[in-house]
Amino acid sequence: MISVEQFAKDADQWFAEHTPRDVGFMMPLTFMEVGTEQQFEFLRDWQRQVYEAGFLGAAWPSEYGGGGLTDAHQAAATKVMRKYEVPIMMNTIGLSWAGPLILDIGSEAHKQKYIKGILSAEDIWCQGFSEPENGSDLGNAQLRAVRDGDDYVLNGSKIWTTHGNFGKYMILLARTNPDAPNKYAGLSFILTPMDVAGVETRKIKKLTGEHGFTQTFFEDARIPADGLMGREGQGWKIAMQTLEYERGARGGQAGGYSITEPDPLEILNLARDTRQLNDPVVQDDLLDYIIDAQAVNLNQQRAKIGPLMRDNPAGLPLMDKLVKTEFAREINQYALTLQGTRGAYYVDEPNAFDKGLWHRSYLNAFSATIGGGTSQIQRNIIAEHVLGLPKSY
Amino acid sequence: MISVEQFAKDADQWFAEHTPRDVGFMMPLTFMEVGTEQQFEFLRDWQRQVYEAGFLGAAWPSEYGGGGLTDAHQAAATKVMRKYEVPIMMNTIGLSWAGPLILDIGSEAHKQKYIKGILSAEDIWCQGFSEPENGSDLGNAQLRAVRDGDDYVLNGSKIWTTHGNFGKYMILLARTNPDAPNKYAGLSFILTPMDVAGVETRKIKKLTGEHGFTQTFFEDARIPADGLMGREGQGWKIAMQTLEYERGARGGQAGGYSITEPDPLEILNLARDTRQLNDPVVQDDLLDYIIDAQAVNLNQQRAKIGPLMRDNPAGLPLMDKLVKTEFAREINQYALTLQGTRGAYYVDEPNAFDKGLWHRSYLNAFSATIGGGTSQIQRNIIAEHVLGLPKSY
Amino acid sequence: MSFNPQALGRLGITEEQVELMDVAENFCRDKSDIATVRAQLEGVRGFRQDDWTAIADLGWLGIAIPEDFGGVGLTLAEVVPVVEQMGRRMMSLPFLSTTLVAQALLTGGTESQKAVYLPKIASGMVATLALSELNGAYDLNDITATAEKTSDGFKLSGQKILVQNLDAAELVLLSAKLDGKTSLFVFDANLIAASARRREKLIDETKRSYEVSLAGIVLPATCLMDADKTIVTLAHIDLCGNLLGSAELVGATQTCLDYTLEYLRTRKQFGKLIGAYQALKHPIVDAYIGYEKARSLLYAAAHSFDEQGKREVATRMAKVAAGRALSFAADRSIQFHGGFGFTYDCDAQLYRRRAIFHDSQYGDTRWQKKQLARLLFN
Amino acid sequence: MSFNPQALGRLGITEEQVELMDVAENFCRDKSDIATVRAQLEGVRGFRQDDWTAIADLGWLGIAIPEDFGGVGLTLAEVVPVVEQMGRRMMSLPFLSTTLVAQALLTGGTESQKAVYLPKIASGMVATLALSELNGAYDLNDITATAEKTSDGFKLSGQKILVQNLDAAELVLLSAKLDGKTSLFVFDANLIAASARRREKLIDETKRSYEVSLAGIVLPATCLMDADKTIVTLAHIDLCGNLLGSAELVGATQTCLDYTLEYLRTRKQFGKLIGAYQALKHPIVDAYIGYEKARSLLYAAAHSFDEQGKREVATRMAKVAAGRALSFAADRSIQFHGGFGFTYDCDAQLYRRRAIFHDSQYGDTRWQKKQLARLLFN
Repeated sequence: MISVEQFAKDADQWFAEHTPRDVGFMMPLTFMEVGTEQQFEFLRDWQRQVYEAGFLGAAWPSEYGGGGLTDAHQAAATKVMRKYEVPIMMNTIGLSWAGPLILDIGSEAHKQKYIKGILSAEDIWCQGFSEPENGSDLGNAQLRAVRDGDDYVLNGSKIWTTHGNFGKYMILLARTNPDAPNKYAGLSFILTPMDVAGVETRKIKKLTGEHGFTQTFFEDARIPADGLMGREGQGWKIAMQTLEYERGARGGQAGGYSITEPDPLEILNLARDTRQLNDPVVQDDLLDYIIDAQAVNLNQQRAKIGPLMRDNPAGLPLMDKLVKTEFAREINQYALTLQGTRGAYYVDEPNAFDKGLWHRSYLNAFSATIGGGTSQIQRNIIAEHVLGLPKSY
Repeated sequence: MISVEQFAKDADQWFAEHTPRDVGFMMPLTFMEVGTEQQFEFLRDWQRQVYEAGFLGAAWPSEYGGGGLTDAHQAAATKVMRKYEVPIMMNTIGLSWAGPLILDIGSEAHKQKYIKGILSAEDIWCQGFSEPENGSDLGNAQLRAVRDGDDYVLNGSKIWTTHGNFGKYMILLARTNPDAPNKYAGLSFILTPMDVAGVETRKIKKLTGEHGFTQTFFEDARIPADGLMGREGQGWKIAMQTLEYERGARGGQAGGYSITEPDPLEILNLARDTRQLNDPVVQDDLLDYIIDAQAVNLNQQRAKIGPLMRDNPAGLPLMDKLVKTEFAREINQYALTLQGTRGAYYVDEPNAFDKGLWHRSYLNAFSATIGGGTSQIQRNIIAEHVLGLPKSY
Repeated sequence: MSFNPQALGRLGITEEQVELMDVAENFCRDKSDIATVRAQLEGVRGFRQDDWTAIADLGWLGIAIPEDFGGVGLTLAEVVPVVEQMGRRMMSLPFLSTTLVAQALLTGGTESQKAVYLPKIASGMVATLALSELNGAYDLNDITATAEKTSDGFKLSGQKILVQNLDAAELVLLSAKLDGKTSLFVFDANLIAASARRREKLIDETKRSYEVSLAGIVLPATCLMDADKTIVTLAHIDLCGNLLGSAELVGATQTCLDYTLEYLRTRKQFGKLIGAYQALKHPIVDAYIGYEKARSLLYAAAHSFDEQGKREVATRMAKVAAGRALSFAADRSIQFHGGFGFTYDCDAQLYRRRAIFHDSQYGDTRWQKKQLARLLFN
Repeated sequence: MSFNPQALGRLGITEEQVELMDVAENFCRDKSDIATVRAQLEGVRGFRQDDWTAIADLGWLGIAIPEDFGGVGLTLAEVVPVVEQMGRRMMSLPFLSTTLVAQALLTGGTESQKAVYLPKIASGMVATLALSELNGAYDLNDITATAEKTSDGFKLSGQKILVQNLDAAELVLLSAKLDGKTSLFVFDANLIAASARRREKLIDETKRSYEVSLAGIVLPATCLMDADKTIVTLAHIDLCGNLLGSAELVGATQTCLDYTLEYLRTRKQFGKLIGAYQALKHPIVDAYIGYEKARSLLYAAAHSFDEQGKREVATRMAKVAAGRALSFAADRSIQFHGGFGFTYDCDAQLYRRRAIFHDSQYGDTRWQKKQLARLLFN
């Protein structure tokens, strides 16, 4: 087996040569922001190239299309990708959610059928967890799946379906038993083809003006029952497991990366470019962001140091989402105030600073302050689970 | 009758001569802040002088000790007092609450007995409305008054009693009928002597370190029933009436003034004195206060212009308390940050800026953000009564 | 320092203001419901010619133009309630730029320019301003475009950005350096060839603007405005822009709040109306307070606008308060609409974009405060 | 500009820190309950001699003094957890000033001064600093007190303020201009006559300070510290003061939050626990987040304190965060305690006063940010 060092070297050489630059349109920063056909085609092709060069799925079994190497190999390649800030991997739901799950608990047939298409980006996967009327609690999912012979018949709707419009398959959380003893026990997890009668997707236009999610409607949609993962009623447990793959809390992802995290302190460059960095008032404002960014960074270091975490062990982990997402919203918002008259511009305007990135990032920041439990709900959680305050009712 | 012009001229001359300067101790800015015996004695004496010179109670009937002139005369004198920033009138509860009420609805005996002592400050009045456990809703008052022959027997407790420790008489809101159809209908309004057995006052030390209120305890205290104002059960209505005198929403006050409203924008002088006014960051901060102060001022002007008040007629009046009291808290708090190392000092320290006034005003500001319905409750009121949002429960 | 808030602007209202407020309220509500607004977003022009004709017929374009020049002979104080109502309904007409050009002509136009253009504006000619440049500066004197005197006029070079509604405009007011001094020119929009124009992409999709390349444009000699009045004219444009911008912001804030309140009053989560949660309720109260403060400051600025010595302070304060009010209200509106707030269909984004746009027009909060500091602390 | 947060301070902990944290937590809790703290408020000294003796016996006064001078030989990183626990219990000992004098001697004392004073400090001598003057400046170089060389020493003139715990102190470190240059002197507190001292009234009633009139004081020649090291010594005092001040603030914030939370968990209003109201709950969450951030920044500053190039940035950031955290938490604590919050009996005021006091010590938020701007943007 090739050494990790050599593999890293090969990767470095390959990405140095092949990383695309200046593609002429705005590259999505996260897999959730792939909005146009142009972006989609480009990123799909890019993923295929990376896969064919051997730097994606390197640790996945070779019999299904993977590289047959180790996690260390893949990690080394992924690190190189970050170094070169390569475009993100298109098929993230497949690479980080569906794929690891199928390799973990799928049948031999599942593996044969799905893995290679995930890696090559031939088969795009989408995610069907949230529902329109059921808030941020996935356990409330009501989409109904009724077993009928070798099929499930689906009725209901999913929203915020990432890649719904591109997806060939969906990982679906559905209710197979409405009479289960509790809401979680009635759920099942099903690999669902999207190209069947009765499935329709409607693109959601985001407040940024771009597409990036769909709402998906199921009306008597008939799908093969062999897509069931685990057993009926295990859907909640399996959904939580996929979230762990996605968060990297559990190994098995194909590698690559799906979110470019821009350094928020790039705002200092913006302030310099806009000739505002010498303004004492701006300096005073920027220092708040710098100190806050540093605090967030240090909180993460401290969370790993036991003796410094004794008083409120759950505090730092539970505040992490709130603090980071509100920080992102605020710093991007502030960035707009540095741009003078050119703050009037938006994405795709050549006269805009940084291609309108700050405007777009500000608007997109709401996906994180709203999605996955709003900032208001996060405060409730911290109050109740860390500070012992009574529930708000 | 002397002309208003001449009266104003006389007043101007008198106050020019007699207004005390540099008394050697901190003068209370409001009648609620009279904390020390020294302050009390001084202010009581000052009020008597003003009264004897004819500039207090000028519009009250001469048969009870007033000046027998008109409201216009008194208004002219009061204006002169403001001009010379004379010390406040000590006996404010008497001058602005009890006195007007007694003249309005009291018996001849009441008038003979009380009015002159109010004007001369011989008889200090205190106010007994709030109770310890009954929040900011005066309608919940539980202090019990039971009629027994020619007496009432009082049991219970009042808190935040302004001038409780100086008071000879109290205006008391008491429950005479616990079985009334609603909580308001069971209340009565009684003029109560404080120097009877069973009445005890305990000074409350404020967070400023000063005294200024008391808690008052009534244990089988027996008082003459002829102190009842109006009839039993009219207490709520009469209490609201006294609040209207106090707010100047209804005429009849003796005049003088009881609160020195320091110009919040004196903070600009502080910034100059502390050599901070040239700091662009400080300028930027101060402008927020200046703009806010101006908005508050303009809101008040606008509230009187019908066509500019059509959309939310209750909005400006209902936000007034919240906006002003939070502004006071914030600007006084900010003032502390202008003082460098000398911000460490407090009232009575010669090295403190402005005699420690800003520190004290900041701490005292909480009386207004808490008392009379906290800022949090004010926001509920605006949300529910102006914006039509549902009740928080 | 003694500080007298009375000196910073006072409040009052004229009968004409009340009347215009009523007419404008009804007109804008009827002509510009939100569906109509959204229908214009993708269009090239961004507004309906019929609406423009209608407001010309109502006399709005001449409110602050003297009767001698075909106007109504009132002041900007009477224009403010009209713009407020337009802002309230997000009505996107080239009213601001046209009004500003009229004001600029009144202040710094030659007699002949006034006589020729003002009556036309009053009766419906669209006009626009070519002042901004790629340096992004709010300071209208901070420009590099140049005009070179030739035998029969002026040869322009350089570039302008953010020229609003140029496609609809018949008249353009432009700033350029002539012999090193900022000068103003007013001329027929046709002098800018189609090839010299590029439509720009704006954050506020109800608005339209163009980048203009000046190279090759030659203006007739009569286009030059009164050279002695350039400074005062630019200052006047700046303040008028801020005053009317504040009016548009205040109007938009009102609707943004109404829209959000409606959602908070009717949407349930966990079985309870979300407006009952103080986490949403109290910030909206704060947003509402910000709106009312901005409104008071706006009317004071309008009322004081003809009083030299008060107008600049009052106007800049109004802009600070109005910009903040809409930014905060709309930011919270997106958040409090939850998942729906993240969609394009939710109107909250329209208001948030509007607020960002106005920050770019004649100066944002920080800029206004710097000018106020100069006025009040020096 | 490329900006690497790693360069601004890193986080870590030593075994000694953990050990001291445990010992200090128990000691301070046992010795300084809130009733004990309040009992000292009116006293002249403001602390109990027994407690001072006890911490001397525990070796705390020598933690950061090398073993050669009778100390423990650790660093300020190990002093931080001790001060944090003192702050947490509002324990008012002259620990900060004594530690700062020791640090100043280590940096800028002559060999003989170190040899004489450091062992005494390590074993319990109270020391204090006479640096501040009536100009209120945070800049320790901005002074006007003077020392004039005489045949056998230095004759002082001028005035110092905010000399903490002078009544208890045996040793004083003073700054004065000598031949126009700031110089430092260290001397026996007895040289300041009783008549030259005036007790000052402080906002933080757990603290004690004095105004000192220098006229007539003559110091022996041996009192002058190393003249070449004045600048670096003052800078060291400044940063040590900010580091330990931050520790005191962070500790106090923890208790302020605990105290407030206890009330929110148990007090009912309108039949409901007030902690269930989001209007109180969410600001307290924000206060808690501010506390945890300040704590992380504090430990990073402690950990980086011996790394030149990181320590100043890390320390000033910690002070900004710590000052804000306690100011906000205590301000809200007063408010959320309602009527009781307005009384002296409610502890919230103790914490609010503490925060105000610390702003006056070695620079408040705005001052620290100005220094950070100098360090990071120039």
